[in-house]
Formats: sequence, C-alpha cells, structure tokens
Amino acid sequence: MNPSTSLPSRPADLLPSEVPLSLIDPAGRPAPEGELTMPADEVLQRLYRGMVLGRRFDVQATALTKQGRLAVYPSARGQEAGEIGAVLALREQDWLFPTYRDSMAVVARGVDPVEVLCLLRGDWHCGYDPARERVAPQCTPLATNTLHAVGLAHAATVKGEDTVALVLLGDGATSEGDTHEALNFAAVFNTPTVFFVQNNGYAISVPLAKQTHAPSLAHKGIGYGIRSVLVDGNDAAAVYAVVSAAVARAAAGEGPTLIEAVTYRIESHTNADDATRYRDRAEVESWLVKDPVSRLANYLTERGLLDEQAGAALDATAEAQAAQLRARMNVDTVSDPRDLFRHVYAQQTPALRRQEQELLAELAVTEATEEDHR
Amino acid sequence: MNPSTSLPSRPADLLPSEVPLSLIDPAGRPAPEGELTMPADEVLQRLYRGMVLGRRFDVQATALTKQGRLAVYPSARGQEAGEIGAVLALREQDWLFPTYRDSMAVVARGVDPVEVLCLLRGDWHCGYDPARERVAPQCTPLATNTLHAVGLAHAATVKGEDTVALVLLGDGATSEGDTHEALNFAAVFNTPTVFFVQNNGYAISVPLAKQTHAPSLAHKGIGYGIRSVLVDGNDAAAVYAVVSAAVARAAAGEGPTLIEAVTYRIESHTNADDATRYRDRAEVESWLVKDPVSRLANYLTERGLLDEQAGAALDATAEAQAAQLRARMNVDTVSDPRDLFRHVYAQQTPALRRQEQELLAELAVTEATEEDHR
Amino acid sequence: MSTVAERLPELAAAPIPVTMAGALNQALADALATDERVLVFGEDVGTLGGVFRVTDGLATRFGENRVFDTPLAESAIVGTAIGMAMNGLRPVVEMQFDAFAYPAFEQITSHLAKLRNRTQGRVELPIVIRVPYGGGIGGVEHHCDSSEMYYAHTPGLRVVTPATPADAYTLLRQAIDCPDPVIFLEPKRRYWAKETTVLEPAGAGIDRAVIRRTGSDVTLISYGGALGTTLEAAEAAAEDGISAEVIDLRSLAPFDEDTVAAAVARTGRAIVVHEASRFCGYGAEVAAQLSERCFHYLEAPILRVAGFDIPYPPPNLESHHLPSVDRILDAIDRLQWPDAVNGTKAGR
Amino acid sequence: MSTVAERLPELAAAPIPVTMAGALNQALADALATDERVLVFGEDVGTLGGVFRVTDGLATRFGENRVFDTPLAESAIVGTAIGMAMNGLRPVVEMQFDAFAYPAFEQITSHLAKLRNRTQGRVELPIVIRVPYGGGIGGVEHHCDSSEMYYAHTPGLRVVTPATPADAYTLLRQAIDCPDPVIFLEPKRRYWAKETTVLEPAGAGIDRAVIRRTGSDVTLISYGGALGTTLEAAEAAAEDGISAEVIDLRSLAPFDEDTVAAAVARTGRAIVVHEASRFCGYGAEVAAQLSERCFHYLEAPILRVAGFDIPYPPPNLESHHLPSVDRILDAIDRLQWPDAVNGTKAGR
Ligand SMILES: Cc1ncc(C[n+]2csc(CCOP(=O)(O)OP(=O)(O)O)c2C)c(N)n1
Ligand SMILES: Cc1ncc(C[n+]2csc(CCOP(=O)(O)OP(=O)(O)O)c2C)c(N)n1
Ligand SMILES: [Mg+2]
Ligand SMILES: [Mg+2]
Repeated sequence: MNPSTSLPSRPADLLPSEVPLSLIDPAGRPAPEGELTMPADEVLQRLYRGMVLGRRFDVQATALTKQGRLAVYPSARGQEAGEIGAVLALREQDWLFPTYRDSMAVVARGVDPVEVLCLLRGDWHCGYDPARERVAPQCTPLATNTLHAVGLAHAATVKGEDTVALVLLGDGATSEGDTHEALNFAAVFNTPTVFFVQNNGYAISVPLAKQTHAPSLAHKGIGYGIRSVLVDGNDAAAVYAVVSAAVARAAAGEGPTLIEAVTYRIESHTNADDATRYRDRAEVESWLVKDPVSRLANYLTERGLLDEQAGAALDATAEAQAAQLRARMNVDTVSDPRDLFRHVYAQQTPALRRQEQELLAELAVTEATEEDHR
Repeated sequence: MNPSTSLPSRPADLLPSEVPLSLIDPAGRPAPEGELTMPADEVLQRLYRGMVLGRRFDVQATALTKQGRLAVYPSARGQEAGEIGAVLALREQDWLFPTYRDSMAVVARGVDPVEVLCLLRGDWHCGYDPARERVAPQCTPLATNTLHAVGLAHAATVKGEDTVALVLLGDGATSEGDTHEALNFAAVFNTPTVFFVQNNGYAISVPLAKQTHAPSLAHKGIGYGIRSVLVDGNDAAAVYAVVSAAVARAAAGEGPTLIEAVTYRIESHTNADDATRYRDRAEVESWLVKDPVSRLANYLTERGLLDEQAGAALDATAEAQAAQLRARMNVDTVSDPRDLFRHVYAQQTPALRRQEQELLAELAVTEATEEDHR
Repeated sequence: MSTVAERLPELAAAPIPVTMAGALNQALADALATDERVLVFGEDVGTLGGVFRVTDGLATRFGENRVFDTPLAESAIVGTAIGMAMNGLRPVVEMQFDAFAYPAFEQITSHLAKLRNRTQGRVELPIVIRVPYGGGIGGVEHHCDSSEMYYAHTPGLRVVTPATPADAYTLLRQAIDCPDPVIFLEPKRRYWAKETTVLEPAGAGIDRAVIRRTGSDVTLISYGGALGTTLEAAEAAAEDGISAEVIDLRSLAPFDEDTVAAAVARTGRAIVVHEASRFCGYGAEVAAQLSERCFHYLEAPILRVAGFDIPYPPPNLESHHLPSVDRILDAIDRLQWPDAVNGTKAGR
Repeated sequence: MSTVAERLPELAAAPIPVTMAGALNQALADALATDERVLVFGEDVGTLGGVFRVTDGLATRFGENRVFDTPLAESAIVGTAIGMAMNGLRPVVEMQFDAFAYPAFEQITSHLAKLRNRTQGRVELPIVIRVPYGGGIGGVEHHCDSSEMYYAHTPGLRVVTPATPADAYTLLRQAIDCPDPVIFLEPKRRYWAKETTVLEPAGAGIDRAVIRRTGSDVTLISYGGALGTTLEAAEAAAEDGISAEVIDLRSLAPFDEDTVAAAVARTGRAIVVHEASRFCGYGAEVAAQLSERCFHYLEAPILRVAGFDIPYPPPNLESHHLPSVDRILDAIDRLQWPDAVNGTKAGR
C-alpha cells in the first residue's frame, strides 16, 4: 500500500489544467484535441438518454412542488452532464454518495424515482435501500458525505474488495472542514474515492467568488497530494471520460482523485428560493447557451448518432416516465406512526415501547371520537 | 478590498519552493544566495539571545515537572528558531496566537514566565492578560486558534487598524477542519493573518508521513489562493526573514501567508510521553546536528558578532533567569476557590451565588474541624 | 421592494403589527444603527437577507463591511466571531438551521463558553449566535432539531428563546448588549406569527421568565415554539374549569427558578412542555429542580409533555411528535386532582 | 517489553488482578481476535498504543490494517467509521479526550445517531466511540469534561460507562457486538484502579444498571468516575447507622428505569451523584423520572450531588468541584429523616 508509486513525479503535475478539460464545445463541435479520449458512441447515446430522462424527471419534480405533492425540490437543471456523466461512469459494484441536489443522479443509477422523492414528499427519510442500490442516502449536512465515502472505500480496501466510492458535493461544501479532512484521509490511506465537485457557481445565494479565492477548486488537490482535474461540467462526454479514468485509477489502487466540474444551476436553489434576489437574468442566459443537453444532441446529430425519430422516441419515453411519476406521486401515502419508534435502535427500548403505546392509545381515542361524530 | 491585485499572476507562483528556504546552513555557513535577505546584525543578535534564553527557559520548565512543580510541560527544544524567529518578526501592535507548545514564544513576546506556566502548574487557566500582552491564551484544542486569529485580524481591517495576527500551529493540526476553514476565510476576506506551521515531524507519535500525503504542507496554500512559503525551521534568520515579509505584506493589505517551517521536536511530546516508543535515536541524532542555536552561534562567531565573552554573559543571564524562575515557581500558590464562580458569566447568576455559598460553608466547616483537631 | 428594515423604524413608537421575523430584523437594524461594533454575518445573510429573511435589507443599509456573507463553514463563523470579539467587536452570527450549528460545537463549547473563565474575566465574548430551531414547519431531516439542551448544559453560555415578536425584539437587543455569549434560539414556526405591539429594547430582563397567563390550579411551563400550544391548552382547560397558569421561560440558561418556583408553590401542580425529546431534555432540569424545591407543595408529580425520544420525524408524521393541546390536557388530567378516584396523595 | 494484550489471554479464565486500562485492552484484543470485522483506529492508537495505553500492543498483534493511527481529525475519524460500517465493518474508534470529541459532534449527532432511523433500519452502524472522560486526574483544561449529557440526549445513541475493570471488559465486548452505535465513556480516573476478577464477555446486559451495594434507607445512584466516591460514602453512612444502597447505572442511555425505580420505591429516598455539572446534567433526568414514577413513595425530594455549574476547574481546584464523600453524606443528612426537626413531610 505505497500510494506514491503511481503519482506524478513532480508535485506541480498534481495541478489541474488552467482551463476546464472538454471534448465537445458549447456549440456541439468536437473540442480541440486534448488529453481526454472521446467515449464510445454507445456511451454517448446512453449519456444523452440519461440527460433527457433526467431533465424531464427534474422538471416533473419541480412541477410536483407547485401541486403540493413535494414539500421542496432542489433542481439540478443545467447540471445534467455532471449528474449523469459521473454516475454512468460507475461500475455495478461501486457506490454513489449523493447530496440533496442529486436526485437525478440517483435515478440515473437505477433507483425508483418515487423512492428517491420519498424524503422530499414529506414521507419517511430515505426511500430506498442504500445497500441494495449501492447509493447512500441523499445527504443534507454539507460535506459530511465525503467522509462516509472515504470510509466505505477504505473498508473495501481492507476487505480486499474492488469497490470505488464516488461522492458528489457542491462548490459551497468545499469550504466545510469535513471536505478537507476527507481529502486528507483519502490521500493518506490511498482510498479508492472519487470526489466530484459540481461547481454550479452558487451556494444558495453566495457566489463562488465569495466562497473561495483559489485559482480553481481543483487546485486544492495538490495540498493533499491528490491528482486533480478541472473539467467542463456541461460536457457530458468530458465528465464521463474524466470520472471513468478516476474510477479506473482508484480501482487499480492508484488512490483518490479530485474533480471539479464547472457548471451552473439554472433554477433557484430550491423552489422555495428566489434567485432573482442575488443574480441577474443575463448571467443565467449566458449559461443557457452552454446547455449540456442540446450540446450533446448537436454533437450526436452531427455525427449521425441521433436522428429526429430517435429523438422523438426518447422524448416520448421521457414524457411517459414523467406521467407515470406524476400518477404515482398523486397517490396519497399513509405513513405508519409506529415507524416513529421502530428504527431508533435495533431493538426497541422499554421507553420507546411505552411511548409508542401512548401514541397508539391517543390515536385510538381520536379515531373513536371521529367515529362518534359520524 | 480587492485581494487579487497583489497576488502573483500565475497560480503556480503561489506554490512554495521545492526545498525549504534558508539563509544559514546547518554548519552555520551562509546558504547559497536565494530570495531571502539576511536580517540586520542587530536582529541576528536578538534572535540568538532569544533562542538561548528560550532554550534555558524550556529546560527549566522540563526540570520543574520532575520536581512536581509543573503538572506537565510540552517542550519546544529544537524548535527555538521557529518559536523565536516568528515572534521577533512581530510588531508591537500585532497579536500572537500560540499553542500549548509555544510557551517559549510567549515568553519571547515579553510575558512573565510565571504567568505563562500558570496553567501547566495546575493553577488558573491563562496566567496573563491577553489584551494587554496581545497574546491569546495558549490553545489546546488543535487548530481552533487559527480561526480566532483570522477573526481578530479581520476585525482589525474592519476597524481600520494596522494589526497582524500570527497564529502558530503544528503539522498535526493542519489535518483538522478548522485549519482549512481558517485558511479559506483568511483568503476570502483577505485578512492580515500569518499562518506559521511548525512541522516538527510528529503529532505526538504520528509521523508526518501518516499525517499527510502532500508534497509539503505549504502546498496547501494554492488551494485557497494563498501565498505559501517553505522555510528551514531551524534557521532563525530565514524564519525571521520569511515571517517579517509575511507580516509586512499582511500589513500592506496583501492578505494572508501560509508558512511551513520544517523542524524537529527533540524531546518527547510532553514529559509524560515516551518518544522511544515510536522513533529511534538515530533520527533524533540526525536532527541534533542541525541544532538551531549552535547554528546561529557559529554564524555569528564567524561574522564576529558573537565572542566568547558575550556568549558567557548571555549564558549567565539565562542561568540567572532560570534560577529566578525556579525560585518563583517554588513558592506555593494558593488558589481562591471563589474564583471558580467568578468568571463564568459577567455577573454571577443566582445559582452560582448559591453554589459558591455552599462551597464556602463547607470550607468553613472543614476549617473549624481542623481547628478542633489542633 | 422596500425591506422590513426600511419600513419599520418610523413606526416603532406606536403599536404596529409585526411578525417575529420582522421584529428580529428590526432588532438587528437598531443594534447596527446604535452600536458600530455590531456586525452581522453568516451564510446567505447578506445579499439574500437570510433564508428566513431575518436579515433582509441590512447589507444594503449598513454596507458589506458590517453585514456580510461568509463561506460555508459554521465552525469558521463562530471561530472568527470569537477572534473579532477579542478585538472589540460584537458579532451577531446566524447558523442557518439548528442541525447546521453542530459543526461549530467545538468552538462553542471549548471556546465561546469558556474563554471568559479561562482568562479570569479578561477576555469577554459578547457574541450572539442566532439559531432558527425546532419543528412544526414541515421541514425535512436536519432542519427541525431542538438543540437547546446541548447549550443549556454548557456553563458559560446563555440560552434564550423568544415566543412572541415583542420578546424577539427585546431579547435580541438585550442579547446583543449582553457581555456574555448568547445562544439565541428562534422558534422557526413562530417566524410568521403576527402581533400588534411596540418594540422596546428594554423589558423583562434577559434572564427572566414571564407569566403569560395567570391561573391557580396548575402551572404550565413552556418556551419557544411550544408556548403557543401551551396557551391554547390553558384556554381549553379553562373551559373544563381548570385555571392554568402559563409561564414562558424565555431564558433557558440561566433558569429563572425563583419566578417558576413561586408559581408552582402557589398551584401545587406543574407540567413542562417542550418540543425537544423528553429524555435528558430541558424539562428534566425544570422537573428536578422544582421537585426538590417545591417538594412539600406538590400535590402531584411534575409531568413533562415533550417530543418522543426519537430523531425528529418527517413532515408527514411530525404532528404526532409535537406536544399537542390534547396531550397537555391529558397531562393535566393525570395531575391527581382531589376528586379523582385513584392516585391521589391521600390514596397512597 | 510484553504488552498487556500479550500477557493476559492465558489468565483470562481465572480471577486475575487487572486495571481498567488492562481490561479494556483485553476486550479490544479479544474482539479483534474473535471478529475479523472489528477495526481499531484513532489518534496515536497504533504504534504508541494510545495516550492511556488502552490499545497497547494491538497494532503489533493484529497488524496495521486492523489497528492504525489516523491523521489528526476527529470528524474524519467518526465520519470514516460510518462509511466503514456501511461497508460491513465494526469500527472501534478513540477520541483522545472528552473535549476532543466535539469536532465530531455533527457526524455523531446528524449521522451516527440517525442513520438507522433515516433508512428505516436498512443501514446499521455498529460503531463504538471510546471516550476517556471526566476529571480527577489533575488534567489541564479541555481534558476533564463530563460530556455524557450531550450524547444521552441524542436519540439513537447508546451511552455506557463502566466503573470497574470487570465491567469495562464486559461492557466493551457488548458494545462492540451491539448493532447500535455506542458512546463508550471511560472514566479516566479509574484507568489504573485494580480489581481481581474474571473477565467475561457476557454479564448484566449492556442496558442494565446493577446494584453494587444493598441497603434499605436510601438509594445512591451513580456511575463512572463518581461511583467509587459514592461507595465510600455508603460505607461512611453505615457507620452513622444509615443503610445506603448503591446503584451503578452503567447504561446512561437507555436508562434502566425499572431497576432504579424499584430500588427507590423500596427506600423512599434517593440521591444521584455525578461529576458533570448539575444544571441540565444527567441527574436531572434521573430525578425527574423518579420523582414522577415514585412520587408516592418518596419521603424526601431526590437530591443531586454533582459538579458545580462551571467549566471544569484547573487541577489545584478540582477537588472542590468533584462530588466528595462529605458532600454525599451531607446530602443524606438533608433527606428529611423522621427524627429531623424541620422539613419532614408531616411538618409541611
Ligand atoms: C452543514 C450545513 N450547513 C448549512 C446547510 C444549509 N444549506 C443547504 S444547501 C446550502 C448551499 C450549498 O451549496 P453547494 O455546496 O454549492 O451546493 P448546491 O446547493 O449549489 O448544489 C446550504 C448553505 C447545510 N445543508 N449543511
Ligand atoms: C482537537 C484536538 N484533538 C486532539 C488533541 C490531543 N493532542 C494534543 S497535542 C496532539 C498532537 C498535535 O500535533 P501537532 O499539531 O503536530 O503539534 P505538536 O504537538 O507537534 O507541536 C494531540 C493529538 C487536541 N489537543 N485537540
Ligand atoms: Mg453550488
Ligand atoms: Mg508536530
């Protein structure tokens, strides 16, 4: 377990490029030849499919907040290349550690969207089975999930298993102490962890310039002896290429990678936020032009990998999935109050048993009273 | 308050040198011409004086633990160049934020050594008046003082005062989240803060290689957009030059600097620790050869700035100060139990008043009983 | 769009309808205007005006030097506030939600609470940490903790929590003026509660409980987000012929034991009501102190109506968790009234 | 030099003299030997064997893969332990001293305590956090906190604390086997206390209090570092003709209310003794619960002998702060015995 063998020999080689790596430019044309290799056509098509379905899911989720079916939803619109590109680069056995913003990524990983939205719907906390899905619960306390990812990855090494942990975090979360401690632990223990920072320009209302004074967030890597990559976060092909390479390096025992994907949050922080309070329309417009979905569409079309028919079919699938989601979310769920007491400890304590009984007795009285009033 | 103006234009210029900067080599000869300027002769003499007195103080303090006069003492032997060099570079109006290891630095700043040892003697916590001395209480919870230093420095900026805050921390402390948050805040708010990391090779028993995988600790600076310097921590002249420059830049509104001083802890972590459990004698020997005090002595002698007579006089002063300290520390102190309740809040709460009365009543009974037994 | 801070000042002398968020905003504005050592900072408190709009308009009015956004790091917010206070300023910082204050726990516990004591009174930290706390707003996980006990058990901290707009104003002004560090807990679900009142910087002391409703049969003791429910319960009890006194603690640390003990000695029965989990919750201290001090006056044990001993539940279930009027009335029923068949003192 | 871990195994069947530190070392060694999912890590726990030598020899015996030093970052220690547990391991981590666990407070409170609940039981975190806690060893600031209340008030955590070497062994083995996260508080001042005993992995359940001394007049309830003083006080009380029962709580969360309430119902008088500050301290919960549950059995209020409401004092003054035999005896005196002149129930 000598982590240094595979690292570049000169420290400065740990630094990221000065401009974000990319494969496809905003207009959908191939970017100038660089260090990245274009993913296979079939991968590009899967990326495109994931992004179209992801965006439709995201729009649907936002709509559900307006209908009162979701309490709150943090949209990832505009970040589809990062959300999908990173997740598709994972292998079956790898783990994903997402945040509240990454519902789209969790869906792309194969989790039932209704389960994904369980928490935001006001129902029980984490809708899915993390171990089965190999997806941690979406994490709200910022940056805390970076440490979980490092621990999970280190455990894999200890157990001799080939598992990589990919953790998603935002630009804001990089300021938290936990991010620092996680990068350091990952480097020292040479854990198979990929840190994927989606720099979407804002932490709620706080712009990147007030968050850091670093040349780029990826410049943090060298301070831990970690390889760092700066990538165009709106270029799904580049994100996929970069994350795949990092996963491969991690799996080969070459340790962690820090990736900063430069992107933009098109919507407000959540539906409850009003982004016009802190940024102007022109800025948003400038990013709409760099839209990750149409960028890849243009490229694929140009390359003959996407035609109108396939596009329409995909749109129809997206619509159908959205309709299905809508329908399923319109079913009222009934939460079982007994769940309150079931999972606090492996075995219910006497005090919790008593509290449960008190609540059930109370509910029985209420029900009886309601009966009486009928 | 545009912090970027004075920074190097290319990010890579924020990186430290690959080898530690120095002015005087381990044998006491001038180091090859480099980017540092040799301090004035008078400064070198003050540095030497501070180191000799500091070392003698340190030895005395360790001796006091053996006599049971100090509960515990963390020696800084071997780190005199860092402790003294950094502190002498401060101006009158600047603030020092030391750790438990930096008693020597606090004494060099002018605080009464008996006050400095107050805490370690088992008496009240912080012996001196921080505001009067412009020295924060010696800090034990690692890395937490970095944030206090940043806050104090930022307040100075807000108030339009010319005050720089110098914070001392160890290699181990750089792993804590607070260090990261402090470096980031300092950079974002462009505060006049100097971070002086004494990399003495160990955090208690944990060697640097298990603490970080970075090329150097100074390589962390670029991740915050902070200028970083790697300096020979056993070269008092170099430390002084580097810290002075950082203080001057901070005072000129050019923001924080991260300095890593490479040095070695000759003694165990504290008198209660046994360093032979985790490092071998050969390693210690290899550092004894680089001794900061004799190094400067050799240089000064060579330059004709120190002769036998002056050396002997200084030694005598050091002895006298040590004797005085010993004598003063041999006086038993009486702690007033009422102090327990006096400073919890600005005004004593009724509950504390009652608790104080209970204790005083109890003590009166004990005293009466003791009287009886006489 | 004019901000709350701009709209209020001229009205402050006459009673005005104001929400708790508005009153807090006004308190910050007035403190900033009165004392140039006051600074306000935290996550999103500048341009955005805070996620609850409590700092709305302040950055514009007082400038970015005094009201500003920080990078996203709570330990740093508290830690730098400590350094600023050491340099003579009076920082008022915001933790965006209760659970997001936990990263600052070391700075709060080991430094903020102790620095005065560690320096024998030479270093003073007049810092206010504002924490929107508690549930009742359908918030998702980590957004509804009642964390008062962590702070109340830490000597050196003051912990206060207003339950009304008028008190929010007064207590925040007092907290900012206070030489001790104050954990200022703002009950989220009261932010939009309106009251027509005069906002006054002085009032009952920062360490005093107040009697919100007088009564002679039982003393209900509550604070913060649960006070409203407690008052409703008192109202309902009156219909059943029980005269309930309601005390609003306001200051959790120190605890105004004299006011509360006097009331309980009078009524002989008491119930503590709070949202936080019962086990090792604040009600335990109240019950323990009163049980000791009022032992011979008590006709029944002191009961606690509190959250269950569970992590704060998801929105769909939170109503089961929170103290309700029914649960308080039920507790009142269990207070061993003389005409009850079982369980009277006599029946022992 | 042979380590404790190497010296003990062959002796484990017969009663041996062992310190608490030795018993803990043995428990770790046996757990590591029995269950390959067990890992031990933290600051200085590898090569050095811990600043209290509790992990002495383990790295050598079990290899650096299973017993290792980490970088200096407590949040990371707990946070990575969580990730490891999610991947099937059973980490036992050390926080070097009580106050140095505070940087991990967010990971402990928002994740360790809640993850089982947040995933409806699908994610289990069988993690033990060992925390040397409390005073009585002349430690300097930040090294003597009694932090049990912060954890006990957090649903989802178990909090246990041994007071004897035998219990240290048993409870630590049980804690490691337990599917819930356990905050394992080791009373520093008992580390070198010796007992001749057989170390057994099973014993009273991890959630059970035990009666350390039977008595009929008063129940003294204590735990951890204060238990020794409490037993001495019981001894001294016996000389005054008062028969004191002593309960060692062992498990602070959950609280073994049945055992304790039965004892108190029997004696009618109770005193809780702990080092932590009284205000909002653990004794408050004990007193509040017992006052409610044993209301009609109580001849006197439940008293608390606890630390003052102050930050832990410097070594020269700590003896004033800690519960003492005298203070416990004095509290016993105040329990309104029938022959007392004032303050009996009858005298009301
Ligand atoms: C420890 C912590 N502090 C504060 C918050 C409140 N909060 C939620 S999201 C957010 C901004 C996060 O920004 P970023 O990391 O850039 O992620 P993004 O929302 O842009 O995806 C804040 C401050 C939190 N969730 N956790
Ligand atoms: C937050 C925190 N965790 C743990 C400790 C215990 N501790 C005291 S000193 C020390 C090692 C510090 O090493 P380093 O920062 O390199 O400073 P040095 O002692 O070498 O000067 C440790 C772990 C502490 N004081 N604070
Ligand atoms: Mg962001
Ligand atoms: Mg060190």
